[in-house]
Amino acid sequence: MTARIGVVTFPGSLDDRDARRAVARAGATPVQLWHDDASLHGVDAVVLPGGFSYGDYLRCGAIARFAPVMGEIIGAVGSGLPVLGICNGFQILCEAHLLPGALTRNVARRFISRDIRIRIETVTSAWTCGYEAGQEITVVLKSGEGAYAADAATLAELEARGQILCRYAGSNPNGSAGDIAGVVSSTGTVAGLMPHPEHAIDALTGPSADGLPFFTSVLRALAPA
Amino acid sequence: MPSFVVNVMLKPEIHDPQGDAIASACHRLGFPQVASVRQGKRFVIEVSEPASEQRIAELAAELLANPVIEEFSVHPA
Amino acid sequence: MPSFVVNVMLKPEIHDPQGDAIASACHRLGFPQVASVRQGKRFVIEVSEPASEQRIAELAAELLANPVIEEFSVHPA
Amino acid sequence: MTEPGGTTRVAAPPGVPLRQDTVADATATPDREQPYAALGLTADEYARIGATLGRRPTDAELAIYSVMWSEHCSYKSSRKHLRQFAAKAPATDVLLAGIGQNAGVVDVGHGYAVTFKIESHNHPSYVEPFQGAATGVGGIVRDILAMGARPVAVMDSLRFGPADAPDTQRVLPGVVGGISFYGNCLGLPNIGGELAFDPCYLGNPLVNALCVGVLRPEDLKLAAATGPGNQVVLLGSRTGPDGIGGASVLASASFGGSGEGAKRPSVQVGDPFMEKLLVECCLELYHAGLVVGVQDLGAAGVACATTELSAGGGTGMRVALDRVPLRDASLGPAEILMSESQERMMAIVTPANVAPVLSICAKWDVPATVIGEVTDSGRLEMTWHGAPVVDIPPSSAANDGPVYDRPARRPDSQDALASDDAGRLPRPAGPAAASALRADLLLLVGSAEGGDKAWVTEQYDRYVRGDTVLAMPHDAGLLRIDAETGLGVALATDGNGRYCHLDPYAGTQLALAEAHRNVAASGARPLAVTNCLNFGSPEDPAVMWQFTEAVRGLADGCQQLGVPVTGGNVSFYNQTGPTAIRPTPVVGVLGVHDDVRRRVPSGFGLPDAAIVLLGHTRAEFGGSLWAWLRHGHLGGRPPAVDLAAERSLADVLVAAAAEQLVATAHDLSDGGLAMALAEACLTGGTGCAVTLPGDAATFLFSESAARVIVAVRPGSELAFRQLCATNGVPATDIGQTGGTALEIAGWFSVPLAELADLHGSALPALFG
Ligand SMILES: Nc1ncnc2c1ncn2[C@@H]1O[C@H](COP(=O)(O)OP(=O)(O)O)[C@@H](O)[C@H]1O
Ligand SMILES: [Mg+2]
Repeated sequence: MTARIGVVTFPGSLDDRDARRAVARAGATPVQLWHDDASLHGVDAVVLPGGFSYGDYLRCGAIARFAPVMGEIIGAVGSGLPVLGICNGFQILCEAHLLPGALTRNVARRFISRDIRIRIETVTSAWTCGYEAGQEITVVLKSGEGAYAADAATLAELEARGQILCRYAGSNPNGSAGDIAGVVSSTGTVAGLMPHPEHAIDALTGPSADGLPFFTSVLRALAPA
Repeated sequence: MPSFVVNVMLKPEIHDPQGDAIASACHRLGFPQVASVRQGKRFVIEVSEPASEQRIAELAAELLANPVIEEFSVHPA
Repeated sequence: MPSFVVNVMLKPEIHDPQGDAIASACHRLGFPQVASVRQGKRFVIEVSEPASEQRIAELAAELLANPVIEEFSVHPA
Repeated sequence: MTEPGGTTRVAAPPGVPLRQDTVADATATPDREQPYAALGLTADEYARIGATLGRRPTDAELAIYSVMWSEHCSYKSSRKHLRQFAAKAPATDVLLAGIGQNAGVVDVGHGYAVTFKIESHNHPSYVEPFQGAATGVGGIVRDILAMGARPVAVMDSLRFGPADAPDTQRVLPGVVGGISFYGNCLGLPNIGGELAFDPCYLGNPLVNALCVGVLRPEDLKLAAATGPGNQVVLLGSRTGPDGIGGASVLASASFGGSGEGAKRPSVQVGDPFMEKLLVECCLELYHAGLVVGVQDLGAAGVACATTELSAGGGTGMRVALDRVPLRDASLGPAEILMSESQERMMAIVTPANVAPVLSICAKWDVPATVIGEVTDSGRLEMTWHGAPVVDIPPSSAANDGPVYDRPARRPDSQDALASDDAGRLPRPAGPAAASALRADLLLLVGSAEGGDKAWVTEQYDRYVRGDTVLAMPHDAGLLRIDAETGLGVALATDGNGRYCHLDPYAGTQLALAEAHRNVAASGARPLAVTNCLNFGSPEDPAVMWQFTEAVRGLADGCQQLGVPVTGGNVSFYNQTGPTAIRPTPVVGVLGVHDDVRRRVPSGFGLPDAAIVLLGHTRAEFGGSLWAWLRHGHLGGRPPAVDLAAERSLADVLVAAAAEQLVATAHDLSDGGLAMALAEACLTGGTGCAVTLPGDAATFLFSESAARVIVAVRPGSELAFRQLCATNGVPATDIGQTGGTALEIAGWFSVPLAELADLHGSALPALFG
């Protein structure tokens, strides 16, 4: 049986469709999860997609964090549920304190939509085990509040524990601390990043197909050893 | 209706590009005495029944401010 | 260093969808007594030499607030 | 206090609605003075309303007529001329809905239809750039939604004053920020547009937004309230005092100007989050088959939606205005009717379907309220707390507005302008020619007009929805519609105020031709046209002449190219004091791509591909970017229009894409071959070596129309040459792709790094 991967739709989610397409392209079954539903419908992993949940009013991800489905996700993370937050999903994970740090306004104070290179730093996580350490990939960054911020102690700890998922290669597009583009929990299961691997699964409609291994990695991680 | 003000500011150690940009704009506009600008948020909250400042502070801590990067204060309006 | 606070709020007749969305979030979070929320901006401005409130108000009018939709107030911090 | 008409009004305590001017009052006080002039109606128009009703209008009725008969809603100065679009439209069987609907709809095959339209939001974007532009996007998206379609992409065509003018520093970042905020938050990819600068737009920027949507032909919705007994449901945001300056005139005139609640903002604040919910909610309602008719609430809000729906259905409607959910309880009926609050739609629903409709709306957190019902009375009747305040035949407001035949006169100054031939401008010659030509190229490439638009376009999400095949900086935006077959649509918008200034007829055709060419360059077959006509005051005969010439040019051009105009928008009164903007019709062309996997990008990618220049190059500098930037000159004639040549060129491009003969195609427009080569090199990251086949300045900077450069796939040269010959399209080999420089053999060479630096820093240097 193929893995079932849930993709949550919050009011204002935008890249949920693309995330489902990426899940299907990776060979798994995408399952639509609704923000208001306090059930995960037995999915094996969850993707929190990009977009502007609740309009990104107040702070990006601040209101979505309290959605009923988030309560379920927070509970299941404790028992090892792999969760990937992309862009707005990453912001939600930080707001929910499932990942350390916060995402703040881009230094240039503008929304930035650009094809960029990132370097995969950790290949032991559930979402990046299909990459090679140090591999550089081309993906899309599109966000207004994508600058990763955390206090010095947290940054040092992330570094020491190998929790930096990926970094911007080349110039830092948004002022993120330590060029950090994504981080992962100490368990290696909950990951978040600002760039969009789901937009990079087909060179026809994205800058590359380099993002697909995010979605195949989790299948490998889920497969019984 | 009674109301409260909640002020939310970025913690001093968090970079505020918006504030910096405003400070430089001040200089260009002929206000050289501006040394720094920090931009935060101000919420004016009307409550339909009497609510304690304590309760509003709970709301601020839970929703209106992100403790990782922000600090807040509550005042009756 | 002396500093000033400039509060900028949308004029009362201007629609504040963000404030409305926050108010509904408050209700869902168990704060039903919240009747309305208006979100504005708060600037904290440090000045390196004494500046008059009047001068800061000029700055606010020119740079910090958009008079078409916003109003502001200035206070010493 | 006693009003002029004799009705007594008392200041009402809070919560109790003010007594309003009712139909009975209007009958009883026929002579009460009404502020029709302040509402923009002429004495004749006011008299006409009286004649239609057989009495004076109530305040609420006056509100309806004043907005419905405004230039914006009634097209009273343009309607007579716009008829040419239908009259001259080429025979076509793909048009499912045309002019007069919210947006045109074309059948693109494989069971899909596409709807698209461009609209202006110029004035609001000057007053409050961010919100003005944001709500401009919101408005055009609802037009597309109202056709029953899912909006799938937006584009924006922008014009500002000089790039270095202080006010442009205020307006441009605000406008771009507003479009970015609204479009991105709504989840619609931005797939292209325009950015131009000219002193004429300093006090009057142009912000035109385009939206395209996709639907199944059988899901097409029309704005018609049919079926007496059906319910009228208002969806979306609550109604507030937005954009009702006119209504407050009414309120203060009839209520003695009570200070309370008199503040009526003319600026509307956009709520893209609500719009996103409204879009998803409406699409779910459509798919569930729960909606009989639907209309967006645009400029004239409830007044427009109710009159157009009931007129469109040939029915009547009864509406309880006091049921409209309000954000500000002090609003009266006239204000509710005129409010331009954003993010609202009106749906007609059978009584049995009201409950399911409300539950879908609840799922999406979209407020929904039944405010009335369809009747067979042929009257639009509205009440306010039970008292009749409106009773009119709906089509008298929606369709039978005044139509003017405004005087039009070609200004004498056109002669002097035409004789100021750009051919006389000094062109680089002599020993320093090589360095002068190089300098001129760099001037164009590094200017705000010719520079990289990334500062703007990087603020727009082009990837969302995962179907964007081409977007900025390619010639056309290209969207995949059907993943299985590869069916897609391409879109481009173009306009050129300089050409239109010299000759509005030819200039409009050149805009059409350029958009047509851009679409064909991607490999798509041009199919249909939308347009936004930005002009000064129609009361100025010189402006009216420009307008009539432009409309005639577009109608004739579309006829010759075989593409119908499916809809559009007219924006008059774009002027600062007595000075009108240059006539600026913006033309959007939509094409169908049979297989987006065979798309043709505009950048050089493959090395060692032959570069072929298609079309004839003549010494045509009138209105050119080179004449403007190098000499500050605008005079003479714009480039010659040859629509037959454009058509053949498009045939070649579409066939070449289908047969995969070319790797690159880029149209020649502003800045001629010089700009086109520079852009193709920079977009694809590959250099080129070119030999000019004649006079260097002419080949580099002339803007002769009907030209494109292509890079032919190695091995396909013969087949491509054959294709051009068959279609009678002149094809000149001019060089090869490859290397890391733009080299013009015998003249100069520019390293791509230098070119990229100049091109890329033009806008950041100005806007940070
Ligand atoms: N305001 C804008 N919004 C979106 N895209 C834009 C805008 N302005 C320019 N573009 C895009 O930038 C690219 C270059 O524009 P332009 O030089 O005007 O192209 P062309 O000369 O082929 O018409 C095109 O892809 C165009 O769609
Ligand atoms: Mg073009």
